[in-house]
Amino acid sequence: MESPYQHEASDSAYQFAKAALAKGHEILRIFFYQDGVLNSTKLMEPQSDDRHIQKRWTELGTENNIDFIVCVAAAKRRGINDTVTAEGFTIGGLGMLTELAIEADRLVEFRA
Amino acid sequence: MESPYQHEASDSAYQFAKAALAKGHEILRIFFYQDGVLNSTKLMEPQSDDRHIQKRWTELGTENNIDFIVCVAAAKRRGINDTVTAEGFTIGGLGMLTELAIEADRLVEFRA
Amino acid sequence: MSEETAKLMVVFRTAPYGAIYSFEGLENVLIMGAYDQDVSVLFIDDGVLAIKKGMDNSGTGIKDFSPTFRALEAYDIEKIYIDRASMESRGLTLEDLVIEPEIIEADAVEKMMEEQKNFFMF
Amino acid sequence: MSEETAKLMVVFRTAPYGAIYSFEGLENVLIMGAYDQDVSVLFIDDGVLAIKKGMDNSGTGIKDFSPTFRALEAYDIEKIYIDRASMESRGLTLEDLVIEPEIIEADAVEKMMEEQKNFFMF
Amino acid sequence: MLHLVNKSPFESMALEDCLKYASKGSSIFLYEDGVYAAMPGTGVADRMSAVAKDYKVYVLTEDLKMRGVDKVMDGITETDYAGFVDLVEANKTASW
Amino acid sequence: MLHLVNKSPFESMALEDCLKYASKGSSIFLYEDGVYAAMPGTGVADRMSAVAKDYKVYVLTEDLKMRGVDKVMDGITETDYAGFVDLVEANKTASW
Repeated sequence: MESPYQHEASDSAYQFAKAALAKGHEILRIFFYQDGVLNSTKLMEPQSDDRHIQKRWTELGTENNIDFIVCVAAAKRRGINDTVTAEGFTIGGLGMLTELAIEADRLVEFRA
Repeated sequence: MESPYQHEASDSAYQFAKAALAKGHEILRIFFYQDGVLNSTKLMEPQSDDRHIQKRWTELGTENNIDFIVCVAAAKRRGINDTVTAEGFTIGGLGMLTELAIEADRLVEFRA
Repeated sequence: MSEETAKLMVVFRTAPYGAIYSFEGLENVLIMGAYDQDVSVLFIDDGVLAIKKGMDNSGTGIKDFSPTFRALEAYDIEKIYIDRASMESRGLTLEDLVIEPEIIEADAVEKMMEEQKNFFMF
Repeated sequence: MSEETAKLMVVFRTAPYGAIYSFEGLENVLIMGAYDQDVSVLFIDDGVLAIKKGMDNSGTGIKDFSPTFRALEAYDIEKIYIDRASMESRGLTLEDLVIEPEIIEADAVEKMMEEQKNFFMF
Repeated sequence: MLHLVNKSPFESMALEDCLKYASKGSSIFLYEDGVYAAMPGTGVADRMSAVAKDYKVYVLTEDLKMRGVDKVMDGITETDYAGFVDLVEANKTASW
Repeated sequence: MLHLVNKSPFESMALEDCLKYASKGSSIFLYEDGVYAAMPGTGVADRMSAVAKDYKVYVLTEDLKMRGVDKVMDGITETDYAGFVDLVEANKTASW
């Protein structure tokens, strides 16, 4: 997934996740990689009349028990570490994406 | 300018700036906006065999007295504030880009 | 206009919302307006889609910035242009737009760029 | 291969260096290799450019990751394919590449995707 | 198979690339800037009419509305996020 | 006028968009993924031969090398970063 605000991918993924949950589907995990790792930073301060992408994820995750994994290799390159990740986000290895691919019935990529 | 690592724009801008300085040109200012604000984070930890984009800028700026401005509106959306910006980078308003456009003889944009 | 004002231009050439470029371009125009310069705005290619009427963000939650284009006049930004072919190939006419730019032909674009002190593309 | 392995695939479809996609795609392939799954790799569109021979990063300082593709065999990743038309329209032949993928035609691509448990595009 | 296309047809080859590989009868889902391909009267409308004969073409309602596109071409089906979820449930997806 | 193009000609319309506005005799500078447009023998080579007749086309040496492209088409001039700086000094630039 891509950078929040810069690209619409974060918005599309969020709306898709909400719609899937509303239909009773279970979301195993959302994996943030490439610039998508920036979704996790609690330092984000968008304008007051704009959506707050990180908080929106944290709320969705808390209410629905979704695992948010931030790819460690991608995160390190972009200055994201556990001092800035918000509640609900865990930094994890790329292997967790492989595990997801092995386990999940369906997997959708939201690309830039 | 665009996100470091994700796009080549940061690399192109850096190599261009180095070449311009080598030819004796003066660089007034480099303005980082959109995902380009991520060039400024000192939390960046690329793999040990890869270039360190933030440190490379800081060195170039220190040696050549270049003003690096990080656009405040873009920075806030992306979780960049003065607790994470590295030495040599100053957070400033978009007005400084207008000032640059008014003053500079030449202006080049490195886009994604 | 005094001799000290610089000719500056912002060119919109990407579609809105898929990427943030046109929104940040608009922020840029508004700031330029505050500096009392000779500012032009030009819409070409997918940039013409940024000023389409009828945007409704109720299903996406993304900030709809199209109304802000209507505020450009309040900032004394009146030199607003649109490339005819870009508009037509996207099935649009002036009636479809939130503002009424002056229509220009493609061969005027480079000349307009050359006339500026500096310009930005978004 | 045991019944518990999943068929997984990574598709490279973007050019290297301009954007990081193909590099992160390669990192992904290598990780998959470590999980002992039935991994395929497919190069289509601009993705074929990622395995061009002769890359030299002395002028850019960007990490040259093309040699790592040669290591795929060491990770037991042997199902490597390339789309003929994508290769030809970029003026390339197998001799121009750092590895030797099996050439397939465009109509085999979707079928290959369907056969996977899951796949990623980079 | 479900092919997701999110790029403007005026600026990107993503949709045409996808069509090189998608077999007839497969589903194409237009979202984000990809929705402009479904707008009537554009420079790609003739091409899209032909595409809509060979493929099932869907377009995301929420992204159309966001962009002020209030009509879609004949042969293209509007679908909201709930419908998008159903399509993903029923198909493997490729993101172009 | 100097037009900078950094997108792959196989995936993006950036170069073609730029050519709609650039007057004959203007300079086109290919860098990053834009350099692939200068590679001989590709699907866009005929088009680029025609373009090189009407415009001054330059391509960045360092980005060619990074991508393993060791030959460029006739009529296109290889230029390093130092030459890129000279071109920018001599022209206003537009980034596509």
